[in-house]
Amino acid sequence: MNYWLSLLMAVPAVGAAGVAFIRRDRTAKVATLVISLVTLALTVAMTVQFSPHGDTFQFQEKYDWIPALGIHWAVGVDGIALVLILLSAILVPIVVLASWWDAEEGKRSVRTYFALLLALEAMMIGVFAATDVFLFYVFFEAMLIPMYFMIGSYGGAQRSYAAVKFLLYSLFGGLLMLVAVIALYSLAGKNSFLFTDLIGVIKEPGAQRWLFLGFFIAFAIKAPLVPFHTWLPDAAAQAPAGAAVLLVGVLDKVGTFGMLRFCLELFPEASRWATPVVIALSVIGIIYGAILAIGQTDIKRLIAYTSISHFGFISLGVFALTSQAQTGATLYMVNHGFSTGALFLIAGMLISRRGSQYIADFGGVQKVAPILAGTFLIAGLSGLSMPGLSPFVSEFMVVNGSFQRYAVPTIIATSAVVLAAVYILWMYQRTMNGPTVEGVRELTDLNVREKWVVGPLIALLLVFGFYPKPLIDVITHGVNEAQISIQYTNPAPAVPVAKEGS
Amino acid sequence: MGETFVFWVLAVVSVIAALGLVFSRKAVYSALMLGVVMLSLAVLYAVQDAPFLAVVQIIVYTGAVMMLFLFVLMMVGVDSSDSLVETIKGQRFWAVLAGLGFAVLLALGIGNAFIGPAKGLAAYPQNVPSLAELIFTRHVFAFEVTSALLITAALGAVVLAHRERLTPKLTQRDLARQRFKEFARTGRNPAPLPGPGTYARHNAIDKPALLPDGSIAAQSVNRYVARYEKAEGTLPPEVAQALESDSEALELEKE
Amino acid sequence: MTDTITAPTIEYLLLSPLLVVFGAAIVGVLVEAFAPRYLRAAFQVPLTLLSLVAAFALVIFVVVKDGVPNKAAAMGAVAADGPALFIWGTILLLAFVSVLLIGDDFVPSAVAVPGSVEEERAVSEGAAHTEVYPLVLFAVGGMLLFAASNDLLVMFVALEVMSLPLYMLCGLARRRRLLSQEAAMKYFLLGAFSSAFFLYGTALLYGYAGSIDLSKISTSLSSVGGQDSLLFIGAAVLGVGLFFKIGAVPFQMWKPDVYQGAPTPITALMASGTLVAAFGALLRVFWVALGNLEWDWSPVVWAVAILTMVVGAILAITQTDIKRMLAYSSIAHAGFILTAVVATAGAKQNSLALSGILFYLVAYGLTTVGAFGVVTMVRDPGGEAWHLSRWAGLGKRSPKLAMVLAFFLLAMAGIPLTSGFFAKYAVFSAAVSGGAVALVVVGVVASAIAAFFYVRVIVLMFFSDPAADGPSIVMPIATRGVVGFAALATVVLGVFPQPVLDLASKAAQSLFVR
Amino acid sequence: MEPIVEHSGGVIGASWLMIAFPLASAAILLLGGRRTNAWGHLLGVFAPVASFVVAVMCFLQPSGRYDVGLYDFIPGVAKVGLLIDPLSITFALLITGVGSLIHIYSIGYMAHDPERRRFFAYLNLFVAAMLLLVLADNYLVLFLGWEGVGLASYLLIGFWQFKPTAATAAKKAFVVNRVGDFGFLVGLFTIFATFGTFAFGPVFDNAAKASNGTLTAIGIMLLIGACGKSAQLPLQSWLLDAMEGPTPVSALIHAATMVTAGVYLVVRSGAAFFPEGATASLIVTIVGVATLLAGAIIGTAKDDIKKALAGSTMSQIGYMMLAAGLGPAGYAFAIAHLLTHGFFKADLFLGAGSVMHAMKDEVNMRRYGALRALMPVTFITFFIGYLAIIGFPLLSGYFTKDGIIETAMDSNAILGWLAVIGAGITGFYMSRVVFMTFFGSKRWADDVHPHESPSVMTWPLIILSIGSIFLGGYLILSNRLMVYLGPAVGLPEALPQFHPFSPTGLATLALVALGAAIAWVRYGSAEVPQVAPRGSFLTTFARRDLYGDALNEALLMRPGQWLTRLAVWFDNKGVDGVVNGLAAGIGGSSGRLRRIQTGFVRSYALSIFVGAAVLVGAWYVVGNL
Amino acid sequence: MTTHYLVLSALLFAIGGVGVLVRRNAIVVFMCVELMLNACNLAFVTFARQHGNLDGQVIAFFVMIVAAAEVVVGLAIIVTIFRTRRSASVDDANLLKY
Repeated sequence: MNYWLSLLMAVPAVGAAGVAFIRRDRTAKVATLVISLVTLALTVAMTVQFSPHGDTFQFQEKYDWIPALGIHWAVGVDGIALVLILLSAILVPIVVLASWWDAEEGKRSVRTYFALLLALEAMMIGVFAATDVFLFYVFFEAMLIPMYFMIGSYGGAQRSYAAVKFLLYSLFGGLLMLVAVIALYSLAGKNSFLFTDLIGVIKEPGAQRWLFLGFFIAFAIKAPLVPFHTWLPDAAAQAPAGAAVLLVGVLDKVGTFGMLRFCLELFPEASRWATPVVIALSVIGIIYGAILAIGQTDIKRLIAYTSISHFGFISLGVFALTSQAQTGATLYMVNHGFSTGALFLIAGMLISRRGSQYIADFGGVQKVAPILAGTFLIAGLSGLSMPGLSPFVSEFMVVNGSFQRYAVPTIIATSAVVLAAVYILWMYQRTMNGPTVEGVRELTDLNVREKWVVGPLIALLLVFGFYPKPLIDVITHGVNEAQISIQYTNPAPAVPVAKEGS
Repeated sequence: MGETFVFWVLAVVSVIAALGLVFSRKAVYSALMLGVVMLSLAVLYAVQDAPFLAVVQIIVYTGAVMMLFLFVLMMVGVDSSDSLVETIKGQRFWAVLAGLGFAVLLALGIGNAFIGPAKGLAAYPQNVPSLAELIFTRHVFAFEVTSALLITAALGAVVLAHRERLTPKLTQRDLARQRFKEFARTGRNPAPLPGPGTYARHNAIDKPALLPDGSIAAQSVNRYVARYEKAEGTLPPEVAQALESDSEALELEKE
Repeated sequence: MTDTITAPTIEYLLLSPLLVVFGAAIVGVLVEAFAPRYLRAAFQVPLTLLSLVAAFALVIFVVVKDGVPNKAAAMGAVAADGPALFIWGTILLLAFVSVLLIGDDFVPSAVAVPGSVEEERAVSEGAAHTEVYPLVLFAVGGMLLFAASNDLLVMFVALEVMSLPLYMLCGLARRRRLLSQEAAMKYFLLGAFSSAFFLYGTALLYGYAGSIDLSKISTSLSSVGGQDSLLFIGAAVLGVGLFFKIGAVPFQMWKPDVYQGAPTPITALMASGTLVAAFGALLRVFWVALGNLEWDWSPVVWAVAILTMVVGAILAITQTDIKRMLAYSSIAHAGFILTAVVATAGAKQNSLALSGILFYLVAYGLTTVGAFGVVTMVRDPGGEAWHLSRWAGLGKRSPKLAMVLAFFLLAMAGIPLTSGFFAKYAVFSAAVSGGAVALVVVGVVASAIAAFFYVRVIVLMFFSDPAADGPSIVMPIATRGVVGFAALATVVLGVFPQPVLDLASKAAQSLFVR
Repeated sequence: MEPIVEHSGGVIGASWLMIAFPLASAAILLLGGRRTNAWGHLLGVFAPVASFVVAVMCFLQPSGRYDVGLYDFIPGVAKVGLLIDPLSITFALLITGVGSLIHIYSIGYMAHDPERRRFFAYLNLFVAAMLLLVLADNYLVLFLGWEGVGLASYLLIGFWQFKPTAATAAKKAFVVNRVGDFGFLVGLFTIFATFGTFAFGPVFDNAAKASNGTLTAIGIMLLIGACGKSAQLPLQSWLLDAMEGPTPVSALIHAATMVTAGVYLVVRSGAAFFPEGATASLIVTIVGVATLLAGAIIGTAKDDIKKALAGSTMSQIGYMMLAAGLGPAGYAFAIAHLLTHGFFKADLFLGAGSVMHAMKDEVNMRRYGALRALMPVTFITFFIGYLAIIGFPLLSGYFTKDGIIETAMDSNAILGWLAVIGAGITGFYMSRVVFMTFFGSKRWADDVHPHESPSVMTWPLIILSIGSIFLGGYLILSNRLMVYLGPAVGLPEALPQFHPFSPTGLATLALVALGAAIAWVRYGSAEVPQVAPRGSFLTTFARRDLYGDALNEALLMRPGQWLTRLAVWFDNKGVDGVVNGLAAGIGGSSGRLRRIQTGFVRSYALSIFVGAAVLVGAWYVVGNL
Repeated sequence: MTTHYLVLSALLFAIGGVGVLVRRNAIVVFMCVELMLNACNLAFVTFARQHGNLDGQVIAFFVMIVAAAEVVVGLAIIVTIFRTRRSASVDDANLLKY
C-alpha cells in the first residue's frame, strides 16, 4: 500500500484551504505557486516510478468510504490516467503564474481565486485517479463548483450567463450519468462500485445500451461533442484565461477520458453498437467546429471552437477501436492540454493588454510585440497540428489509427487539416500581421513572468513533438489493457510487412 | 321498517339542510342549517345503535360548537352576507363538477361494494360501558393525546383572542378626570350619552332620544338599527338629518 | 361484556420521548399561567430545549438499552419500531435547531391589530407570546406521534395535534402580519379541509376492514372480498390527506403561501419536522396498511411523484421571494422522496428504500433548516429581506454567510460532497432498484431544472453587484449556531455519510411493525 | 534498385549533422533574440555551408543505400531515420549547395533589414526541414520535413508581415499546401493500412503484393500532395503570390528546392506507386504537361519580374513532373533538370533580386530597361541563366530539358509535342523578361539610381551561372546522373543516348528561336509602354493566372464564406437556440404556471378537491384493472 | 340499509366540499368543513353497526372532540384576521400568491 495518489490530492486540497485564509494577496499567490510546484514535483516523482510493463493499475489505494453503498476511496492509475494527471499537474503552476493579475478585477478576493485553483487541481487529480465509479462521479460533479465560481466571479462581461450555462449543462449530463451509475450498481448487484468489480458484469445488451447512453451523454456534454457543445464557447470566452485553460485543457478531458475508461470498458457491446453514431458525431464535430472557428470574431470563442473540433478527433480516436487510435486519442488529450493551454494563455495576455477580445481590434501586433506574436504563432501551429509540435503526433495517430477501421469518416475528418490552417492562420494574420493598428501600438512584449508561463508549454510542445515515445509507452500500456477488456483486435494490414524498418 | 322511514325523512331533511348551508346568503341561516343537519344526524346515530354518540352530537356539536359558531358570527357582523357573484373565474363550474364527480364516484364505489347485511351491535348491549371500555383500554392513548388538543385549543384562544392588560386598570376617578380633560381640550360633552328616554315619547331602542329642545340626540341613535332602516328605507328623515349633522360635527371635531 | 375493565398496559419507557415532549408542553402552559411575564421566557426556552434534548436522549437510551424495538406500544396505538425511533430522533433534532432559530420573530400581542396604537404599546411594553414554546412542543409531540401511529385514529388525532399549534404559530409573525395571518387562515382552512378527506378515507378503510389498525387493514386485504371499491376509494381519499401534508401536487398549493407567510423559524420547523413526520405517516399507510396493494396504488403515486417534482421545480424558477422559492423547492424534494416511496418490492428492497428515505429526510431537514436560518439573518428595516433582488451581492457584503447559503443550495441541488447528493442518490438508487427507472429519469430532469434556481440565487449573491442600501446582517448567536451546525451536518453527511446511513439502514432493517 | 542496408557510424552515420547544423543555428538565432543580431547572419551562413560539407563527405562515400536509424518516433508506427542513397545525396547537395550560395547572397540583399537575423533563422529552418524531407527513410518523417518546409515557406513569404499582401500570400501558400497535405495524409493512411509501416524499404519491397487499385489510390493521393508543394495544377495558385517574400526566398524555396519536393516524392515513390504505364503515372504526366503549359502562359503576361519567373518555375517543374511520370527512363532527366533548374533559376531569381535591389525594390519590368550597361555582372549572369532556361544549345538547360522532351516523345507523342510547345513559349517569355529588363530604353523613375550590387551578392550569381553553363552537360552526357541514381530509383531497360540535334531537338530549338524573335520584336526593339496596354482576351487570361484565383474564389472561397456564416448562424440560432429556447420555454411555462397559484384559498381548495376526485377516479380505475 | 347511510354520508361530504369551494365567508367555509366531518361520522357509525364493533363509534366520538378543538382554534384565527381586515371573506386574503 502506498499513498502517492492520496498525497497528490491532499497537497493541493490542504493548500487550497490554507490559501483561502492568507490575508495578503501576494503571499497567497506565492503560496499557491509553491504548492502547485510541489504537487508537480510529487507527480513527476510518481510518474518516474510508474512501470510501463507493470500492473494495469498502479499506486493503488483502496479504503472503504461508505460501505453501506459499496463506495470506496479507491484510486490508482494506468497509463492513461497517469498522463492526464501529469497534464493537470503541469498546467496548474503555469496557470497560476499566468493568472497572477487575473483575479484583481474579480467579484471576489484574489486569494479565493487561487484557493479555487488549488481545489480544482485536487479534484482533477482525483477524477483521473478514481478507480471507484462512484468516486469518479463525485469528483466529476464536484469539479464543476470551483470552475463555476472561477468563471462566474472572475470572468468577462457575460460571466454569469456563461457560468450558469456551463453548470447547468454539466449538471444535467451528470445527473443522467447518476441514473446510469445507480442502475449499473443495482444491476451488477455486487454491492461494490469498484471499477474492476463492474467490468464485464452487465451482459444484457439492452441494459448495456441504456447505461452506455447515460454515461455517454454526460461525457459528450463534458467533452463536448456536437451537438452538446454550445456551452463551451460561452464558458471559455468568459472565463479568465487561466480558468479557460483548465476548463478546456483538463476538465473537458474528463469527458473523453470517461468515454475511454468507462463507456468502452464497462459497456463494450453497447459501445460497438453506438460506434457509428459516435464516429459520425465526431466527424461532424471536427468539421463543424472548424467551420465555426473560422467564422468567429472573438479570439477566445475561436479557440473554444477549435477545441470542439479537436475533441471530435479525440472521440473519433477513442471509438475507432484500434490501439493506435486510442493511444493517439489519449496522447491527444495531453497535447491538446498543452496546445490549447498555450493558445488561451497567450491570447489572454494579448487580450489583457488590449482590453478587447475581438479580432477586429487587433492588427500588426508582431511589429510591437514579436515574442508575443512568435509564441502565439507556435501555439497556433500546434493548434493546427503542425508536425514537429506534439499535437501532430497525436492527431496523426488518431487519424491513421481510425483510418484502418473507418476509412471514409477518417478521410472526411482529415480534411479538417485544411480548415485548421484557415482558422489559425487567418486569425494570426488578422491579429498579428499587417500594419499596426491604433490601440495596438502601445502594446508591450512579454515580460519575464509571462515568458516563464509560455516557455515551458512551448518546450513541452516541441519536445513531445519530436520525441513522444515516453508518453506513448506509458499510454500504450493503459490502452492495451483496456483493449484486453474490450476485446477488439486491430485490423491487420493488407500486405503484412516484416516489422524491420518501422 | 321504522328505520327506513326515519332514514328517508332525515336523509331528505339533512341533504336539503346541507344544500341550504351551502346556498343561503346569510351566514346565520347557514349556521342554522348546519344545526339541522347535525340534529338529523344525531337521530340517525340513535337509530343506528349509537345512543351515546347521538347525545354527544347534540350536546357537543349542536350545543357547544354551533353556539361558538354563532358567537363568532355575531362578532364579525351578523348582517354580513355573501354576494352571490362569483369572482374567481370557473370556480363554481369546477366546484360543482368536482362535487358531482366526487359524489358520483363515491356513490358508485359504495354501490359497487358488496356489502352484506349489517352485523349489528347486539354484542354490545350496553352502549356506554362498552364504549368506555374501548376508550380506556384500546384507545386510551389517543384519548390522552386529545388532551393535548384541548390544551392547544385553550392556549390558542388565549393567544389569539385574549387581550392582556398592559397598563394598570383605570379607576372611575381616572376615567372622570380623563373625560373632563377631554372636555377642556375639545369641548366634548363630558356627560354620558343621553338615554333613549329622557325626553322620549317611546322607550324602544329604535327611537332616538330627544334633547331638551326636542331635537334628536344623534348620539343616541343605534347605528345598527339606523343602518338597517336606511337599507330598508324606513329611517325617519329627521334622524337621518341628525346623524348627518352629527357626523359632520364629528369630522370637525377630529380636525 | 364483563363488568371489570382490564387496565391497559402502557410501555412508558418506549413512549417516554413522546411523554417528555407533551409533559414539557403542559409544564410550559402552567408556566404561562403562573409565572410572571418577565420570567416566562427564561423558563420556557430552557424548558423547551431541555425537553427536546431529553426526548432525544431517551430515544437513544431506548435503542441502547433494548436494541431496536419492534412492537406496537400502548395497546397497539403507537408503533415503536426502527423507523419510528429514527424519525423521532430526526424530528427532535430538527425541532431543537428550529427552536433555536426563534428570536424576535413573534408578535408581541396577537390580539392587537397590526399597526395600531395598541400594538405599539405592546412592543414598547416588551410583551411577548411565550406561549409559542408550549405550542411548538405540542406540535412536535404531534409530529412524533403522527409518524409513529399504528392505527388511523391515532394518526388522525396526531395529525390534529401537530397541525393545530402550527395553524396558530403561522399567524404570529411579528412583521408582515397581514401575510402571516393570511397564511394562518389558508393553512387552517385547507388543513381542516384535507383532514376531512383523511377522515373520510379512514372511514372507508374502516368500512372495508372493520378495523383501523394498520396491520389489520393489511391482513384484511387478502381476506376481505367484494368490497374492493371501498378500499380503493378509501385509500385514495386517505392519500389526499397525506399528500396534502407532504405538499404533493396537486395538493401543494398551501405550501408556498404558508411557508412565506409564517414566521421563519416556524417555516423551518414545518419544512423539516412536518415533512419528516408526514413522510413517516405516509410510508406507514402505504407500506403497512396498503402494502399488498402495490400495483393498485403505485401508478397513482408515480403520477403524483412526477407532477410533484416537475411542478415544484418549474414553479420555483420564476420565484422572486426566497422563502417562496424554498417552499417550491420543498415541493420538488417531496417529489424526489416519493420516487423511493413507490419503489417497493421485496423486504430487502423495501428496507433499502426506507433507509434511503430516512437518510433523505435527515439530510434535507438539516439543510433546509440551515437555509431558513440564513434567511432570518438577512434583514431589511421592515424585517427579513425576502425579495431576491435584495440578496444581490451578498457574497461581497457577507461572504461567509453567502457561502454557507450557497452551500445549502448546492446541497439541495444535489452536488456531490454535500448531504443532498447522497440523499438524492439514496432515493434514486432505491427507485432504480425498485424498477422505477423512468421515474428517476424524470427526477433527474427535474433536478436539473431545480438546479437552475438554486444556481440563480448563487449567481445573484456572488456575481452581481451589491445594492447600495443592501440588507443588514443580523447574527444572533443561536442562529449562528444553527446555521453552523446545519452546514457542518451538510458537509459531514456529504463526505462521510456512513454512520447515518448505517443508522438509517439499521432502523429500516426490520421495516415497520405490522 | 539496390536493397537498403542498415548503417551506423562513420560519415554516413553522422549524416544527421546535415540537419542538425541548420536546425541548431535556427534555434540559436530564434531563442537568442536581439543579442545575436550582430553575428546572426554569419552563423546563418555557416550552418548550410557546414551541412554542404557533410553532404559532400557523404557523397564521397562508396555509393549505396544506407539506412541510418536515429530514434523511435512513434512506437509501432515509425522511427526517425535517414536514408542516405544517391537520390537523397543529390538533393542534399543541391539544397546545401545552392542554399549556401543564397544564404551568402542574402547577407547583402537583407543588409538593411532590421530583422535580418530572423530571416536567417527562417532560412536555416527551411534548410533543415528540406534536408529532413529528402533524407527521411520513411514517409512519416518525410511528411515531417514536408510540413517543415511548408512552415518555413510560410514564415519567409510572410517575412514582411506588415505588408498585408505578404501576410495574405503566406497564409494562402500554407492553406493551399495543406490541401495537398490532406491528400498526402490520406496516402499515408493508405500506405499504413496496406503495409503496416511507413518505412521506404519494406514498402517498396512489398508494393508489388498490394492490389493495383490500392497502389493507384496511394499514387494519386501522393500526387495531390506533390501538386500542393510543387505548385502543379490545380494547386498552383499560391506560387505566384509567394513572390511577396524577399527574393532570396523566391530563389531558394520557390525556385530551387522546396517546389521540387513534389518531384522528389514522385521519383522516390516511383518504383512502388508510379510504375511506368500505371494510371497514377499517366496522371502525373498529364498534370506535368498541363502545368508546364499553364506556367508558361502565365509567364508570358506578367510584368512583375518575379511573377514572370514564378510562372516559369511552375512551367519547369511541370517538365520535371512530366519526366517523373515517365518511369525510370524519365527519373534521371527529371532530377537532372531539377538540379540544373536549381542553378539557373536561382541565378535568375537572384539576378532579379539584384535588379530590384538596384531599382529600389521596383518589380515592374515596364519600369526597367537598358540596365545591361549599369549592372554588367548581373546582366551577364542573368543572361547565362536565360540562355540555360530556354535550352540554348550546350548550356545546362539544353541537355536536361531536351532529355525530358525526347523521353516524353518516346512515350507519347502528344505529351512530347505539348512539351515542345512549352519550350517555345519559354523562349518567348524568358526573352521578354530579358529584353524588358536589360534592353530597350530606360523607363525608370528619376529618383532611382541603378548600380551594381555588392560582391557578396554578385559572387553567388557568378557561381550559379557557371553551374548553369556546365552542369547539364556534365550530368547528361554519358548518362552520369542516370547511372549514379540507378541504385536508388532503378535504371531503364536501355540507357538513352544523347543525340544532339535530333529532330525533336531541332523542332524545339526552332520554336524557342521563334519565341525569342517575337519577344525581340515586341519588347526588344519596340518601345515598351510604362502602363500595360489592355491586351486581348488571351492576355487577360494569362495575366489573371488563367483565372485560377477567380475559380478558387468562386468555387471555394465564396461558398466557404457563405457556409461559415451559415454555420455560425445555425450554431447560434439553431443549436444554441434550441437550448436557450428550451430554457426560455421552461421559464415561460413557469411564469404561466405560477398563475394557477392565485392566492385565493378557494382555488387551492378546488385544486385539492379536483385532485381528490381525480385521484379517487384514477385509483378506482387502476384498482379495477 | 348500510349502503343508504353511506350514500347519504357521501352526499353530505360532497356537499360540504362544494360548500368550501363556493362560499366566501370564512366561517361558512369552516361550517362546511364541519359538515364534512359530520358526514364522516355518519359513515363511521354506519360501519360500526355493519361490522358489529364499536371502533367506529369510538372514532366518531374522537372526531367530535377533535372538531371541537379545531373549531376553537379556527374561529380564533378567523377572528384575528377579521380584526385586522374587517372582513371575513376568504377572497380578501390573497396577498400571498404566484
